[in-house]
Formats: sequence, C-alpha cells, structure tokens
Amino acid sequence: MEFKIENLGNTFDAEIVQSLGNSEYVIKIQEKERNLKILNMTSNKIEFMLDNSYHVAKYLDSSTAKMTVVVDGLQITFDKHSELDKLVYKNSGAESVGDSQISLRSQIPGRVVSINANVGDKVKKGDVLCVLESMKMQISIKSHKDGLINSIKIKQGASVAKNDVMMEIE
Amino acid sequence: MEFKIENLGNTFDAEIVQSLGNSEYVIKIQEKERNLKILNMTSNKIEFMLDNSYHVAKYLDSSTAKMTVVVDGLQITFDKHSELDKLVYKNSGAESVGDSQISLRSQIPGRVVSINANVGDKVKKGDVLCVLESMKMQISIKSHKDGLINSIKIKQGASVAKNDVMMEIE
Amino acid sequence: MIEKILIANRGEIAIRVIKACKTYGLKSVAVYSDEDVNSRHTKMASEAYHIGAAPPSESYLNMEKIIEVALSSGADAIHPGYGFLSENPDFADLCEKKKLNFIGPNGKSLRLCGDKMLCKDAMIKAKVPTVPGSPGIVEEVEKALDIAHQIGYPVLLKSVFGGGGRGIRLVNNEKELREAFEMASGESKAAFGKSALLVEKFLPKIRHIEYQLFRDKHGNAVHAFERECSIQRRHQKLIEMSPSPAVDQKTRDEIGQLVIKAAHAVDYTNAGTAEFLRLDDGTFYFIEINARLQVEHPVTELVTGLDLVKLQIDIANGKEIPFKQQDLKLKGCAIECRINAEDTFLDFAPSTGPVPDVNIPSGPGVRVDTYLYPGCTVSPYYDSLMAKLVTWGETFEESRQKMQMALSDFYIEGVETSIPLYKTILDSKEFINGDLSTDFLERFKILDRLRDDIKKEVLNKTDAALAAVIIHSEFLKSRVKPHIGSSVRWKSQLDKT
Amino acid sequence: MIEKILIANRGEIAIRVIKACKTYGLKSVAVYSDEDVNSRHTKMASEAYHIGAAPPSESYLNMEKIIEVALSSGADAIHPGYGFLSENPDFADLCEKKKLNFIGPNGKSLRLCGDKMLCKDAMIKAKVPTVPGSPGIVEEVEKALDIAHQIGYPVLLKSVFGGGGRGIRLVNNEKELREAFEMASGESKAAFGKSALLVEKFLPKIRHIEYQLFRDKHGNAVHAFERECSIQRRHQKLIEMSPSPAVDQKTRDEIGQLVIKAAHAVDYTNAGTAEFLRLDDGTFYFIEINARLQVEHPVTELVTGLDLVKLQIDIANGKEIPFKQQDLKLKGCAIECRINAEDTFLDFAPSTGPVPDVNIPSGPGVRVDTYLYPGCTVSPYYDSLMAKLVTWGETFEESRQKMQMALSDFYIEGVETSIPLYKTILDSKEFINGDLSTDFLERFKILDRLRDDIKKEVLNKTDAALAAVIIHSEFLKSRVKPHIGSSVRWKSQLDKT
Repeated sequence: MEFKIENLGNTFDAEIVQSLGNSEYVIKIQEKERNLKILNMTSNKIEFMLDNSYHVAKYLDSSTAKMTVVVDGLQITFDKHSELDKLVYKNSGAESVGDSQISLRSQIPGRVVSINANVGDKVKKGDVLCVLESMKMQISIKSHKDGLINSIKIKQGASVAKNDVMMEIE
Repeated sequence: MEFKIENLGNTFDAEIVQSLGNSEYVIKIQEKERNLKILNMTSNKIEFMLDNSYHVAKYLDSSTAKMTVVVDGLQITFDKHSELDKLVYKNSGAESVGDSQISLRSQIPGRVVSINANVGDKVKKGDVLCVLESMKMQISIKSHKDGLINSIKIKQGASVAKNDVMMEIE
Repeated sequence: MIEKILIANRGEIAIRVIKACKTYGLKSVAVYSDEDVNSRHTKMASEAYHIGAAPPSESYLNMEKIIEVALSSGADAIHPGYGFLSENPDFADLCEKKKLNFIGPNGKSLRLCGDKMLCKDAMIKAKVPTVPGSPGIVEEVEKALDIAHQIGYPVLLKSVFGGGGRGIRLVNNEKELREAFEMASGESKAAFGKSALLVEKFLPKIRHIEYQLFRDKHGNAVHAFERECSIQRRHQKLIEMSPSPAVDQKTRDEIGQLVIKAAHAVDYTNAGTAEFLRLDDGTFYFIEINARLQVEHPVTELVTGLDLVKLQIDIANGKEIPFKQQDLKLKGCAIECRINAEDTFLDFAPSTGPVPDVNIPSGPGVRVDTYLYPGCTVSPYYDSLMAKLVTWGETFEESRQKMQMALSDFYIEGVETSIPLYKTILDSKEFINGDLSTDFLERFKILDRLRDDIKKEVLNKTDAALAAVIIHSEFLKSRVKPHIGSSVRWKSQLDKT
Repeated sequence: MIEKILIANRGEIAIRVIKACKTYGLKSVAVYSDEDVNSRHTKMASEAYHIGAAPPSESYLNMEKIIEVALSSGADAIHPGYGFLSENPDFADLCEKKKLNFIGPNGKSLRLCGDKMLCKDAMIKAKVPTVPGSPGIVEEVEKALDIAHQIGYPVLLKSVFGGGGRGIRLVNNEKELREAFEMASGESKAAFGKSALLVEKFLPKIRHIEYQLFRDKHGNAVHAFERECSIQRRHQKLIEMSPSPAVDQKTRDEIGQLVIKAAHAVDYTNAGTAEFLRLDDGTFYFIEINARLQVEHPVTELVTGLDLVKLQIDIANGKEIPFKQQDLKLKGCAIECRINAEDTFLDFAPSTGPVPDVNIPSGPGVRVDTYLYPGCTVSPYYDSLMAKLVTWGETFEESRQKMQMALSDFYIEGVETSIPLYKTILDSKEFINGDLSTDFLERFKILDRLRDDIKKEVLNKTDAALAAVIIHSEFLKSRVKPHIGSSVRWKSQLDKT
C-alpha cells in the first residue's frame, strides 16, 4: 500500500509480507523487511515491537481517505490510507451477484454514523448510502446496484453486526 | 440498615433519609445526619463529597452477606450488607402471586454466576436455584414456589436482563 | 498559630499549597467553581466548598463569598496563590478585618507595590536604580525634551492610562518627541479628560532577571538569589532558571543587597519577587515587586532546598525567618518550563478541552507541579498553565539534559501544548550558550526551527506509524472478510485485551 | 567512550539506568524474560531483547545469552544493576574477555569482596576494624576458648558452610562453647566432610550504617557519607536514611577515612558500599563491601546532589572522579522506604499478582523509583521490591513529614504492601528520636502498634465507607424495582459515567 504523510508530502510504501505466528509478522516498509511483534492490541490502541524497539500507537478517528495515529506521543496523519471501502463495496455484491440481490448487507460490524438516503430514493450503483464507523475508521457504504430504496433497516447511532441487512434496493 | 465491620466487630447504622435532587442526599450515619453529593458513579466506583469532604470508593466483589469497599485506598469489609436477596425474592412473586405463576423471572439485570438446579428437579419455595452477579454483588435467586423445574433458560456466564425468564417451575 | 488554611485559588498552585498543608499537619479548605467540581484541588483538600459559577468574577474573585466560606469552615488563614485575589489590597484588608491571617503582605504594602509610580518613587528614595526617565507625570513638552536629552534617545513616551502595549510610543529624536507628545496628550485628554504621560528610556535588548525575597514581621529580610526569566512570549514567561547565566557571584550579592533595600522600602512582609531588567552592559534596573508567591518558585526551591510555602506560613505565623543570608547557598541549576495548553503556531492561542490521557514524566531531579490527570479537562475560563516541569542538575547542562528527557516523556492528549517549542529551545545552541533575551523567540527564529524539528520527528517515527497503520488496516479487512490467513489471529489478539 | 549500554536487570533499577541513558544521550538495550514482555523497562529502552523463560536462571542469570545479546545489538557496556549478575566475578571476567565495559569492579576485586574471609583479612591488614573474633578458621576447641576469652563472652560460633542464620550458635561461657564446638564440628564433618568454624563477638543491639564510596581507575577514592539502614525485617533493609542520627561530623569524617582505606585495600573500582555495624558505645566494625550500585542509592543522591549512575558511567569510561572529598557536602535529610509486595502479618510473605490500579505520590521533595503502572503485574519470580519512595527535606523532621504525606498518597491495588507498616514506624516516637537498631520492629512491638493503627484508620474511614455502601445498596435495589423516589436518578448517574 502507498501512504502519504499530510504535513510532509512524502509517500511511503508499506505492506505485510508474512505472518510468523505468535503475533509476529514480517512487514516491508520502503522496500526494507522489518519484524513486527504485537504485544497488546485493542480497537484504538496497539503496542508492538518493531525490530526490537517498543512503540505504542493510538488510532484517532479517521475517514477512509485519512488516518491519524499518535505514535509514541507524536501525531501523524496519513492520506489515502487503505482500499477498505473498495473491498467493502466488492463484497457487498456489487461485482459478484449483481442486480438480483435486493439486500444491502453490512460487510463489517460498526456504528451507523450517517444515512445519506431516504426510502423511495432512486440510487445508482456506487452511490454512498451511509457511513459506518468501525475501529475508529469511517467507511462509506455504497449501493451495490441501481434501483429504488425499498426500506431502510438501520438508525443513525445504532450498531450493526456483520451481515445485517441495512437497506433493501429493488 | 445495620452494618458490622469485619475486623472491628463494631456495628453501625446507616440509611438514606432524603433525596435533595442534583445527586445530593441526606443520609444518616449513627444517628447523625450528613450531606452526601455524588460526583461520579460507575458500577464499581463512586466519587462523592460527604459533608464537604471528598472520598472515592471502589466496590470489590461481594456476596449478599459481605461487602468489601476500598475507601480512599483503605480496604474495609462489612458483614450483612443488605436485605437485597429478600427483596429480590419478594418481587419474584413468592409473596404476591403464589403458585399460579410458572416463570421465575430475573428481578435484576446481571450475569449468571452459577446454576444450582437441573431440569426435572423437585424444588421447594425458597430454595436457591441460581446466583446472579450485578454491580459486583452476588445475589442468590430463590424459587418463588414449590414445584418441578420444567425448563432452564439461562446459561452460566451469560447475561440476563431484568424480567427475563430464567426457569419455568410447574 | 495557623491550623487550617483556605486556599483561594485553583489549579496546580492550589494543589501545591494543599500538599504543604498535608505535609505539615495543617487542615486545608478548597474552594471551587462549577467548572472545578472534578478538579484535583477540590478532591485533595480536607474540605471543599462550592463558591459560584465558572467565570472568575463569580467565584475565585468573589471576596465576600470566599471570606464567608473561610469563616464558616473555621479556617484561620487564607493562602491566595498567584493571580486572582493574591495582590488585591482590599482583600488583604478584608481578611485582616475578619481576623483571617492573609498569607502575604498587608494591604498597605500591596497598595504601594501595586502602584508602579508610587513604588518607583519609593525605590528612588531607597537608592534602588530604576529605568531612567521622568520621576512622575510630565505635563510640558519642554520638560519631556529635557528628560529625553538627559537619558538619551531613543525614549518611550507612555500614557499612564494605557495598559500593556497600548499608549506606548517609541521616539528617536527631538522632532519625533514633539509630534508624539502632542498627539498622545490630545488622545489622552479626549479619552480621559486629562493627560498623564511618562518618559522612559527605551531598552532594545533586555534580560528579565528577578530575585526571590522574604521579609518577616520583625523586619528581617533575606533574598534567595536570582531567576532568569527572559524566555517569553507575548510578555509572559515560558522558561525560568536559576542561576542566571548572566549573573556572577559578585553581581548576585550586589543586586541581592538592592533587593533587601527594596523589601524594606515598601515595608514588605512574606515571600515576594523583585523584578529587574538587565542590559547587555550589565546594568540592572528595578521594575516592580510581584507581591505574592511566584509561578516559578520551584526553581528557587530546587537550588536552595527551601520550601517556600512553609516559609510563607511561618512568616504569616509571626515567626522570624529561621536562617541568615549567609546560610543560604545556591546549589546546582534548576530550569522550569511552563507547560501551557496553547497552539504555538496560532499565535499561542489557548487550546482547551478534555484530556483523555496524560503521561507525567518522573525521574531523579524531575519535579512536576500539575493539576492534570487522565480524564481531566482544560477549562477555557482560566489560564493556560497546565503543569510546571522543573528539573535540577549539578550543572546547567545536567539540568538541561534532564529537561529534554522529561519533555520527551510528557504526553498530554487532546490539547495543543508548548512542549514541542521547549524541545526546540532547549536544543538550540543559543540557549545552551545562555544568550538569552526577552525577544529570544524572534531573534533566533525559533518558530521556523520548531517547524523543521517537527518534520524531523515525524520522519523518525514514520516507520513505526506505518507499521501501526498497516496492522490496523489488515485488521479492518479481516473484519470484512476472513480472506487472509492471519485474520483469525487478529481477532484473538483483540479478544485477549 | 560508552555509547550503548545493555542493562542486565529488570524492575525499577533497569528503569533507573535507562532514564540515565536517555538523559545523557546514550542508547539503552533492555533484556527481558517471558514474564517481562509487558514490563516498563522492556518498553522504555531504545531496544529490547527476549532472553528466556521467567526463572532467573533461564534469563537474567544466563551470562552467555546476555553477552550474546550485548554483542549482537552493538552495546559497548553492561550495567548489571543490583542482584542477579552484579557481583558475579565470572560475569565481569567474561565481559572483559568480550571487550564489553562492565560497569562495576573488575573480576579480581569482586572475588575479593565476595569472599568474607579474604575481605576481612585485607581489612585487618589495612587497619580497618572488623568484628572481633578469630582471624580465620579455628580447628581446635582450645584455640576457640582462647579467642572467646580475649574478646569476651557471649560469642557466636559460625560454620563457614552455613548460610544466613543457619549454623550459627550463641554461647555464653566456656562450658557452652566446648559443647557447641563439638556439636558444630561433628555436624559440619558429617555434612561437608570437614569442619570450618569461626568465632566472632556477639553484638546484641546494633545499628547498620553503611558508606557510599567511589574509586576510579586512577586510584582516586572518595566517600559520599553514610546511610543508616537499621530498620530491617528478616535481615533485609526496609528504611534507609542519610544522615544517620547516630553520626556526628567528626565520626562521619573518621569512618569516611576508613572507607577510603577499605576501597584501596580491595583495589575497588566504580561505585560501592562499605557496610558497618555500630554499637551503642559508638564503636564501628566493618562487615563487608557491597560491590555494586545499592538499592538505596537515591538517599545519597538527594543529600549530595550527585547522579550515581552518571558517575558510574564516567568511572567506567576511565574518567577521574570530577570532584574532591572536600567538595562534597551533605545537605538536608533523605529517607527511603522500600515499598515491597508483601504481607506484614504473614511474616512478610510475598504478595503477587495483577495491579489494576496505582497512584504514585508526587510533590516537592518526593521521588519515586518504580516499575508500577496501572494494569501491571507483580511477578512471583523476582524480588518483592515494587517501588522506592524517597523524600528529601531540609531537616529530618521535614523529610519525615513529607514521607508520611507521600505514604498516605501511595495506593497499590491488588497486592499487600509494606506501606501501612511504614506509616506506623514513621509515626513512632522511637523513630522520631532516632533510637534505631536492627531489632527495631521487635524491640518496640511495631506489629502490635500497626494492628492498632489500622483499626484507627478503619474507624476514621467508616463514615465514608458506610456512605458508599448504602448508596451502592440503594442503587442495586433500584435495579430490582423502582420503588424509591431516587431510583431514576441513580440510573442516570450511572449512564453519565
């Protein structure tokens, strides 16, 4: 993946290469392989050793376009953090199932941040219908097909589980 | 209510006399009225002002017979803390409804600590059928009638909401 | 003898005084506004009383209410801290009237210290050098020209009625002075019905050096050496230290003697501070007395071993100062950084709000006076000082290194702080060389350097940040679909914690 | 010059050394066992390496593994802390062989200090007084009787092979000595195939007083005054202080001169401690040298202003001690309480487990060296020292009062601690009067007083505890049935937080 630090302008490459088990991973940062061992992890904080040096990072609220972490007390904001909404979109049926599927299901457990459509609205495939928050990340949920919104099963502020039906589009 | 401190042997009287609103109360300790104002409260911790002096108390795991608090860093254990299980028993229908009611409902939200009966057991009114934990307190749940246990709806370790049916006794 | 002290203040200084009370077996009474129900000072004191709404005028400046609480709670003394009512002569008088021991100078002395012109006058009589200029108000332009000629251009023309930087004009020669005098005089008459102008020598590059002093009710006075407080922003101190790199032992003693004179001249009692300007040529000019315990008093405590609050209480009790001038020794070096909630890059604008998490540094030679705790709030109603970080070392360099270590360990979540600025200052060769002045930040373009330092620090932490981000991202993906081998493990990692 | 130090230790002392590294711009390498993955020293160091399982023999005592990590991580020096490998001459030799700078004495000196008989011999040659008794092993009972006659009864008969209190017999006269000699001799022959007995004067009531010393590689030696460590339990120190109430300036200097002699006698290098027993008549007897940084070194740091770890590094770097004996001054008074995880009433048995919450005291003159943080664990594998609480005051009384304040602010959830015991000791008139001895706890029945103090404290807090309990109880009832007026409010109180 590619990352850009907001106030530096530089672009960095980073990816997970291999899982070694026992919470240890080989990752690659700027073409260099590093060892990463997770000591503790919660939904908004991670403690880890990177090549035998300890770091603690806190995840602040983020959108899919930006990601802010406080690492060892220093706040760093990355642009274009991940391809997560694309993945969510893909899994929602947009590619595989097509128009036959009525239900727009949640591909991820989370909290409903906002609902951007009403019953009766005409929507196009790829329109953002609502935004979920999961692990301090905001993820846009897009329509998997063209159609008319038949019903909305979610409420703003409520939690949805993975695979919950959020809307029905016909 | 009467309280006895374990390692002192002394007995003390304390009760709530009046609610003044705004989280303030008049309480009576050993015949003396005192003002109590709650600053913060969670299920295992309370911060309050007692007559203009601040205190913080933590509730440690307790049974209905004993109650341990850490007040301003000092651990104190009380005997015979409250009449809570009597109250729970009374509300379960033991006095008001009588034998006609089949369901033993939870009078309190909590977690199931233990189940002391099996389907098919013959039980008598007042037998302890299970133990719930709520707010760091263990509360014995007694049968509200004589009868045969028809079904058990709860599992050890699971949570029950107030009014959930826990067992059916016919 | 004092047995129960009401602390008419909040924040770190209230906590400092409450701790002294606890240490010396005295009862403490805190007062708090609506905003401070959950503040540490409220919780730490033996007793705490609510005194009003958040704005200071309705609580911490409400003299009658505070006196009422003191009397009803059975306090026998009031410690005013700094700011709020600490230098208010009417409050000191009111305390005296109600037989409450005000831990500070009496009303008369406070009045004298508070009136810059009266105070300057007293100093001139006591032969304590003050900034050259007119001894009082100048009414005629010819008189102003005479004085300017005597003291030399450039001079400042100051309106008595203008506060802070307002109503101050810099003039470089006779012509400018004539024009400025006329204009200022006219403005003043239009605004206040009368004109009151002062002429004072303009001092372009100065150090701010102050002396800690004590004077007891028996007339004994001692000083506890100097503090250099030249590093400032918007005329407020940021970093203080003792000793000053610009003061040698001979100067220390000489100016110390002036400080004793100054204390006598205003019949001062209790702990106070005599402030001086120092020019590059070594000249010292007295400017004012701060008639209270100073924010930066820990600096003096660390180099002398004195407990200034204890000494304040002893003096208020009528005791004699328990040592002589020659018993005091300045040992090692102490530096204080004022940890403010402010945005350095927004012209030091206050930054307020909840502080979910805090890490307070510690270690040998590190002292932190603070009201911070995880989950506290920085209130917009009061000043921006959250903590005082003070380090002591045998030498300046040791103290500076400890400060750098402590600054890098200090973490305050949720608000902007002056910590990064201090790292840059402490790291600068000019600070290391002791080349200090009140225009230090501008003179050495410190904010530009700060920007560079932050970039460097971000680069240093980039690898760790990227590692954290890709782990986060993978974990999120694993929630969407268990399509990578590691996903189950992620889940269990989370469940464990 | 040392640039990167591996710290072959854990807990508070590892943190102490890592902070020194951070302060003075050196890199630090931590090592950790399975048990210490989440320990603070692991997280604070520049780098951290896993070295083995929880038992010390598989990790912190594993010389080869530690040397391997030092070499592979590029460390150029090893700080051993105290305990573990710190006084192991083989480890010091191994470091030397691998060209790692061992921060402590060399192997030869460690061997000499570690062998009590060789060390005593060296001291007798250097005219440092030791406890009267046989100069070496006594093989004949007649010889033992001679020595006992010379030094006077009662005497102790000690087996060289018995450790601690084992194999020590108290004899009061000739008859008892004859019997005991025969028995001990027989036992020793049966167990070890040979007999090795010592005769030593029995000292009934003693103080434990020790001196901090430094000696550099150029042969310069200084001492940094005494620490009194008489308050002990089961032969382990609980409270240490400097100065000792039993040492005046003349004695301080005289014994200090002996300490210098002792350091030379064993060709000591780096920081160490010479331990003495002091009798009520003022006699001092040397007992041993602790050839490492001592647990209680902060006491000396606070009264001298020295940074002992920095000095250790400087000496290891081959620098000369940067001051002379006469430059050192003992200022004020420092007291240290060792905050142990132990149950005072269960014969000081260790108390281990998770520590969900901690409050670490702070304030002027308060220093805490600790590995505790909320959520940490006290491991059963290592010693019970969780924290060192040290206070400094201008006088003993000020230091004592600060200690009382800090003890009452120290809160450690989940394990039993020695804090209540210290409150009782610090409060006792015997401690205040400086009437100290190694049998202080028994002599003044401190544990009985502690029981009383705890009862008093419980009574003081009863009202607050009752208030908390009835609120809790009412809230619980309100969950059962909203039958009292306040129940809805209770609910909302909870929801808010």
